[in-house]
Amino acid sequence: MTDVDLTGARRVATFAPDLLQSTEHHLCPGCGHPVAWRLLVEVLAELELVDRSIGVVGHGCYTQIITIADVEFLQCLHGRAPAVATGVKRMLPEHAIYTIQGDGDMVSEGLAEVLHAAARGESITCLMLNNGVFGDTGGQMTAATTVGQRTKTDLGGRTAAEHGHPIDVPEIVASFPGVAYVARGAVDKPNAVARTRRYLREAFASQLAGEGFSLVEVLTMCPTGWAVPTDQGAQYQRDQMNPTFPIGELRPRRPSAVAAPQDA
Amino acid sequence: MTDVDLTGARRVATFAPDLLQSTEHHLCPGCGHPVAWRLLVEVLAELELVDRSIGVVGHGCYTQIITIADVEFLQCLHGRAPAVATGVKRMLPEHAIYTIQGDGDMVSEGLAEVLHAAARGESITCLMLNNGVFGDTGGQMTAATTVGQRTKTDLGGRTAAEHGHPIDVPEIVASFPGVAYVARGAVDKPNAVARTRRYLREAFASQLAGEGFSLVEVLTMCPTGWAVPTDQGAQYQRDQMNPTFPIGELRPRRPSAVAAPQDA
Amino acid sequence: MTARGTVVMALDRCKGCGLCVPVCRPGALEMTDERNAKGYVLPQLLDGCTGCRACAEVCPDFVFEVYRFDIGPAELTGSMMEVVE
Amino acid sequence: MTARGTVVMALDRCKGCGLCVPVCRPGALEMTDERNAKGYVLPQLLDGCTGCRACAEVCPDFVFEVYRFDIGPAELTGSMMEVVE
Amino acid sequence: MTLVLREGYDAIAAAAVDCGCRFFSGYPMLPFTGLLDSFARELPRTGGVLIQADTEIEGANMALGAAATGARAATGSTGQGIALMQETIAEAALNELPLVVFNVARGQQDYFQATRGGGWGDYRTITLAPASVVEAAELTTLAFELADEWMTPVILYADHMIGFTQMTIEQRPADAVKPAPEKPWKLDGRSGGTGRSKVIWTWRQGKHNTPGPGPNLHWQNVAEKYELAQREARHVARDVDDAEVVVVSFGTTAAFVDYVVDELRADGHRIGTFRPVTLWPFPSDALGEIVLGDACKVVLVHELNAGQMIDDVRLAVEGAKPVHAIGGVSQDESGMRQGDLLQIDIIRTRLLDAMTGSTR
Amino acid sequence: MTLVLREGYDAIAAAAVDCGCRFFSGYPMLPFTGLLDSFARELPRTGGVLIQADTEIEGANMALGAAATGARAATGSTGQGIALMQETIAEAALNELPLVVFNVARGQQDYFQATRGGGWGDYRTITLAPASVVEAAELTTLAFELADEWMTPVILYADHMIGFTQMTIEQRPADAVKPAPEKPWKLDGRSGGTGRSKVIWTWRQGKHNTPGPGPNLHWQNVAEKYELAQREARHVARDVDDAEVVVVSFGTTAAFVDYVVDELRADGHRIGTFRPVTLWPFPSDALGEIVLGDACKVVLVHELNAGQMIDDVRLAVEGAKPVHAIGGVSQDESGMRQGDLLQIDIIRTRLLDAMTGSTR
Amino acid sequence: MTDDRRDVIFTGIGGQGVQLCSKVLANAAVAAGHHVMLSSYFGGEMRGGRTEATVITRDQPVDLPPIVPRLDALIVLHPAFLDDALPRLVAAPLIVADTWAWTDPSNPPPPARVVPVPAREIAADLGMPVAAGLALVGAFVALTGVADDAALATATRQLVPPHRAAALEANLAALTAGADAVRGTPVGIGS
Amino acid sequence: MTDDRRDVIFTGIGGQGVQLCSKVLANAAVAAGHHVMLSSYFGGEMRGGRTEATVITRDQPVDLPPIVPRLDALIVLHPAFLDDALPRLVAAPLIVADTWAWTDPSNPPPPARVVPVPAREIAADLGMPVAAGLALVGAFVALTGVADDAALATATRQLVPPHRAAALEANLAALTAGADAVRGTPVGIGS
Ligand SMILES: Cc1ncc(C[n+]2csc(CCOP(=O)(O)OP(=O)(O)O)c2C)c(N)n1
Ligand SMILES: Cc1ncc(C[n+]2csc(CCOP(=O)(O)OP(=O)(O)O)c2C)c(N)n1
Ligand code: SF4
Ligand code: SF4
Ligand code: SF4
Ligand code: SF4
Ligand code: SF4
Ligand code: SF4
Ligand SMILES: [Mg+2]
Ligand SMILES: [Mg+2]
Repeated sequence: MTDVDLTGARRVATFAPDLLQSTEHHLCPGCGHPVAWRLLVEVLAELELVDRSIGVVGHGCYTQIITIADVEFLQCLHGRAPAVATGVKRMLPEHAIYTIQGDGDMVSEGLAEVLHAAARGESITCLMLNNGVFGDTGGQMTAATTVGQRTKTDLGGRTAAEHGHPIDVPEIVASFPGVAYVARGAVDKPNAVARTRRYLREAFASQLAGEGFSLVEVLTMCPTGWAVPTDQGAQYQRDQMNPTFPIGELRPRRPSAVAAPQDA
Repeated sequence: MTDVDLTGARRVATFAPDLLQSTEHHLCPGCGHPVAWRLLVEVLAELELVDRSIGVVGHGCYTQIITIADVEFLQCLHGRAPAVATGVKRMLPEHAIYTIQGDGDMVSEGLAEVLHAAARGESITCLMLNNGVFGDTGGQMTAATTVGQRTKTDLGGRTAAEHGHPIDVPEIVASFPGVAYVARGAVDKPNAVARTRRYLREAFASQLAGEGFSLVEVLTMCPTGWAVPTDQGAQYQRDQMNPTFPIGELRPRRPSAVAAPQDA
Repeated sequence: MTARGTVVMALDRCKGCGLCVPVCRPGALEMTDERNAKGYVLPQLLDGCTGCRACAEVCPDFVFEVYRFDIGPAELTGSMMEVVE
Repeated sequence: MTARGTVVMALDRCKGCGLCVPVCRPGALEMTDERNAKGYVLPQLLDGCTGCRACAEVCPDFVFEVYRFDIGPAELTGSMMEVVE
Repeated sequence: MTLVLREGYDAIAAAAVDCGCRFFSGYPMLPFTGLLDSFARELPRTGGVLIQADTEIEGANMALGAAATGARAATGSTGQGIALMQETIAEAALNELPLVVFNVARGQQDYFQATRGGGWGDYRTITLAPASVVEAAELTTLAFELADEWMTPVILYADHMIGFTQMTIEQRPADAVKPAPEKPWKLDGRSGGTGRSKVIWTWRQGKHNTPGPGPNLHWQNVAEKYELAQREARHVARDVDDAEVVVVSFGTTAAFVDYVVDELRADGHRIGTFRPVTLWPFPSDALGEIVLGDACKVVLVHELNAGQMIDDVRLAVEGAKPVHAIGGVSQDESGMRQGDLLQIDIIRTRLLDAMTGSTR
Repeated sequence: MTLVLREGYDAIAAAAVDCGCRFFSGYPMLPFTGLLDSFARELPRTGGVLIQADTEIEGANMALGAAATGARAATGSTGQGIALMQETIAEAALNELPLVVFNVARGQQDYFQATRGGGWGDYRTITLAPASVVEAAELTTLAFELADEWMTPVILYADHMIGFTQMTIEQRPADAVKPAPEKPWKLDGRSGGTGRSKVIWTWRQGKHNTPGPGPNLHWQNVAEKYELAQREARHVARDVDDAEVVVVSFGTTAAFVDYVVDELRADGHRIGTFRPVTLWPFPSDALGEIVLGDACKVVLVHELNAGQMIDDVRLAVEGAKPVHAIGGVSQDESGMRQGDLLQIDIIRTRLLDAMTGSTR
Repeated sequence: MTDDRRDVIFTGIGGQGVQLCSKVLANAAVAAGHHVMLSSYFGGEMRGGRTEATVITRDQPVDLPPIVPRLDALIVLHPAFLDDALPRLVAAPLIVADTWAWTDPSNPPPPARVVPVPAREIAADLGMPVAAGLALVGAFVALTGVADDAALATATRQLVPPHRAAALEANLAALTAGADAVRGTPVGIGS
Repeated sequence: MTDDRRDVIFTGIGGQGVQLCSKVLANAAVAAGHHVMLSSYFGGEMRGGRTEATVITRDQPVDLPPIVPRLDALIVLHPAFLDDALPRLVAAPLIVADTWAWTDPSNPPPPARVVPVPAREIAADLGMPVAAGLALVGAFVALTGVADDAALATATRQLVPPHRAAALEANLAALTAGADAVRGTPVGIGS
């Protein structure tokens, strides 16, 4: 611990939220996932959901959150989290039920699950940590890898001719009528982090208000999978991913949403 | 056979295309599928693809085409036709490879398959015969049933509150960069039939020209699943389905498509 | 009235759905109480057929063969021709 | 220069990624050649910290605790506060 | 006691709801679809939830999620759809989640699928195979009870004949609906923030504060649990005490075999039948005991498949007596129903032939 | 003969491409991913196609489609991903499509999955289980040959140890690449319009002009074919002639068992080993013959699972000699690799304990 | 004394209401306190296809396979698929047949007891041709005593939706007329 | 006469190049005409974690399990995980160790033959600390004759990419220096 004089100092940021049982994790240097974890548990605490939330977690590097965050988790099969969360939510309709998935988990293996849940207008929140690679299996291309992005599959960068184009799940679901809220954030710089926190807050709020399905994508750095130095991960993401996946609210909450029934 | 005087008459329409080994089938009275079959084999004949096409066919009432149309078929697992067709196409890149699927097959069970194939820009043509029900299992709601549509699941009509909203696969894939051609036709009246024939022709032409993925949806009547009298099927479709799924080209072929490479 | 067209109907395979009737603009088709061996009620041809092929386009059971009298006797084989929209 | 803020760093868990350095607007952080027990190179705090929390917001390894001198000693507990955009 | 006439589908769904099933999800497939319809009718009376899922995999995972909250939950399909659920069924087993899976099968070819699975890891699924509508209802209740007791997926292996046949069953009393038992391990969110918050996952590595046993130990424990569950083996034996010929068959096929065997017995043949009610655990001890008796000369196996249960019969008999297959692949022309080998004349002929052969 | 050093993954992929494999599709999963990478390197040299699929189900179905055109095609995953392919593998079997499936497994718990499947209908998959890198390459070639000969899916059951180990294998000659054999049933479009156009589907109902046998007959034929395929059983027996103790194990585990048994034999113990190379068809006759010999007193089964292959051993032994399990669930702390029961000291102790027990 | 043959198979074609008839009989037997098993066979989607149903009535729980191999009674609504049904009968069955539908009195041979009922005429008189089957059910019940009139009426009321009151009345009338047509028919073997 | 102990396990920590060293040795043995088996173990993602590799050399095809239970030689790049490696050695192993890394000469006891090589110094002199392991490989090859110098050089060239020519030269030099350091070391039992 660095030694500094704290006389007269007011603490404005703790190391980590109380809801993390440990500050140690095994993710790589420069990985973007842990910041997303922090935001998630901060928002759960802020909205007083700590003892009435269940996270349904897919398979990827982010899965490690289930070993340190002090909330309940159901680790489920790769790609199936939105279906599992549906079953959980229907039995616990007053709870905040959310998924944590990666781009590989949601856009590759689990594409049907998330789209069907969104079309049903299922009252769950899906969180996608998008680094454009299967980090956990070594950094291969996923169905969300942007054209030109370096992956283990193609260190020269994805080419559309050989591998096609990425699928933009948030954009697709934002157009679904049963969907209450969709946003895309990032954790590459402080204001992106702050916006992402707000998006998560909105998403959970919309779920609690019974407005329908919500989804927040968070762009996260994977310097390992991209084969870039850790300190260039943030910039690489901005240059390579943000143009295809711009940050912002793709579907803001409707002001009337709480009042109006969603049926046609 | 009705007895008419054909002296001086010129035949302008045969009973059925030569490519049908039989004009008998077991589909219900008023079913829309057989007309789509006819259009398909007409276009295959017209484009001289009869001996270099393979149809990969899903599970639904339309599957019966494999027993009467005189072209090669691979009947595959429910929902998986776009993946199977991908394997076929990669081994026979000069052939016309297409799928025949229903809305249940493509939008319910096979949603991931068709979207992943479209995103890859796979050079295949997917044909979806959309009647908004699982005809073959008795007329239940699918992921493409329009709100208000009668199905066995809910004879009062689908409600968004209980079942959510239909997924518009053609609209989704029309926005994918690797996609060459997307259109939606119908068979409820002669000019819809004629347009659908043109759409099929365009789709196959785009595949042969190597422009990318193509998809043609055809709205077909299922009076049995909808529990409407057969002679009201066409009108029911126009009133109930067309507003949600309007007929037309969702993604016309790009004039430059043949020349320009699709890579970024 | 001189017939401009006519149809040959393979009514043994008709399933009585009635889809052909409303698409016939001149109203040359109507359903009857007659039934075929399968028990389906059948359409019948009235006067006024123009040989427009609309019935053949929509019939799910391949019941119609369509003829025109207005043009020479050249025979069309294979695929059905396009309806001009 | 009077310090407006400072940070306490749990450098034992730092992984040397360097993400904290460019987000520190006053340039109060820089990487060094020092390594921790795990073998990772470490950042160090220079003068000029404003207590803006940017480093804490982006650090994936929960290394930073941030303090400000400019306001009273009220302690913030629990969740981190929002950075004003 | 009031009798009511019920279709098998309805009888199963009613029994499930009566014993506290609150969630059902499935995807249409014949002949399973009938059960989906019945659950849709039955669940609302206790406020339960029915979801017509968009795929079998989603349906199974929804039910798994519901089960994780402690609710009695079920899914189902026919064998082919259940093939798609193998990963999920294994997940439920290794997560020790009670999940009831209904296979309304197209025949008897799913024996291996049910008893050996195609999932991953060392797991088993208790499998109950009713021979009639009445028994299907009883075993449905048992399925939920065993699932909870052993914290495991349980398969109820029925077929279209059970689904479509109507039989009189006892009208359930007004207070039939029993709440599912309390489950301390269930997720309800409430452990969040306590420092000992729950996590369910197949690797059981626990959390920083509360480390779990890890995969090796956990999976060993699960395997041992299934060893213990062997005691749940159930069977029905008819007329075996003096039987020279013991015929083994399961499910509805056994009802046909019993019919023929009753006739043969009436004709003076010393023949009896053995029907496993649990396909897993297979009632090996019970069968072994019968077969080891002096009376038994030969064991015949009638199953409508290429020879699947016969492995378990042979494993039980251990070479003590000859074991012969008299069944085989038998499907009707639609591919959806059992075929000729259910005809009693054929069964009779095959039994007589095998008996002659064996006593030669 | 030139020797080259090759990692197992590369050796398998090279052997596959050499014998004409032109298509591979798979979805990343450890430790299968290494094989996907190797195929990506090897396939281009013959113009073959590699698709990194977006799901296991898509990967398997792509390979099935490629196989239907007559091309040698393969897919793969680890056991859990292969659970997702069960429906597809059954489809390939019932469609008689040659499809090679590589299971780079996390251990030995996929024996039931490989030999009994979790698909639908009566089908089998020939399953080859190599014990070394060199054998993995040889069996890869055999897998494609058997798939074509028997028109069936064939599983090659390998593991991470085979994948990651490098061994010297013979450099293949320049003309190693063999074209796949001609397949008259393959789809190539050309029968279209002939009035006898081809159609492939599991129900085999044919077309109006060319009716097929229908599901019952077709599935009976398939079942009979698998009966015939029993003759493909292969095994390796070591020092069994005078062995009082015969140890049965498969895959890489067998290499460890052999090592210990060699030591014990050097110490004077009359012990030998039996390794099924084909898990299905299990070499029952060969094992039965050895076990029926006078020398054999006891059969020990070492497998790293809760007891799966032991069923096949018991079915082969038919109670003639006692059969004991000495293996068990054994996983490392990551859950991804085999655990302690590969340690030779443990194997030695278990063997000696079991031998003492059995000769008491 | 009533006829004790009551393991009955209905044979007819699609559209004749075989399913309703078998349900009425089955539910009436239940209302009369019996254990019952009802199995149906629909011959597919085609109008006019083979349709069958079997109703088993017992005083003990039914212990039979779902497709009952041997039956001792037959109700004939239409002769088209008689050849499928006849082989399933025991040697001395009770056969209740619409008079027009029973054209070959030599098949099956005695000791079968064949009771023709002018069901078509009864139904035509009631202005409801589709009720012919119920006239046969009424006759069968009267012959066998498998249920009483009250149970029959209750079952019919349950199965015919209240909004089809007119149909209900005709159905009830058909049952009664069928019963009346056979009252007094001697019990026993032979037609 | 060369030492015939050649079933060797490398032990070291992440970052020392254990994998490269084992590959150089294995490929050199192949180039020298031997049958070889090479297995590696990486201790996870952490820098400084346990890293091991085993190289088996035979004149016949190797018939051993992939994790070779008993080895008769050890190359020590770092002592951190020595306790994992030592139990796998036979009673009389050959041990080639970086001098600094071999601090407890009493373990294992004789008849082990321990050959210390000043590999760290050799590598430092070459300006390439990471080449220390290759000095040990050079020494091991010189002691055992499992490959000749040419084979060693060929293998190294194959494994070090051409665009890293500078590294290549240092690596080759380290191999030679390591060999030189042990030439003349007597063969046999005892350290
Ligand atoms: C059915 C199945 N297939 C494959 C895997 C292997 N697998 C583990 S994590 C993972 C993907 C990780 O990608 P992503 O979700 O993007 O997470 P990241 O590691 O990039 O954070 C895969 C493919 C699996 N666990 N299950
Ligand atoms: C894996 C699987 N699940 C379910 C089924 C049952 N099934 C057969 S056809 C069908 C759907 C038919 O719907 P659609 O594709 O819309 O075709 P339609 O019959 O409406 O023309 C289903 C669910 C199946 N064959 N396979
Ligand atoms: S591989 Fe990528 S996603 Fe996984 S921990 Fe490392 S940086 Fe993070
Ligand atoms: S059920 Fe519907 S889709 Fe199927 S044949 Fe009948 S009308 Fe056509
Ligand atoms: S559309 Fe065809 S099937 Fe329908 S009524 Fe007319 S002729 Fe008959
Ligand atoms: S051809 Fe045209 S005008 Fe003639 S009957 Fe048909 S629809 Fe009518
Ligand atoms: S961001 Fe955190 S982990 Fe990275 S260098 Fe800075 S303090 Fe260390
Ligand atoms: S709090 Fe702000 S100013 Fe202080 S070190 Fe962190 S980023 Fe720099
Ligand atoms: Mg990712
Ligand atoms: Mg449909």
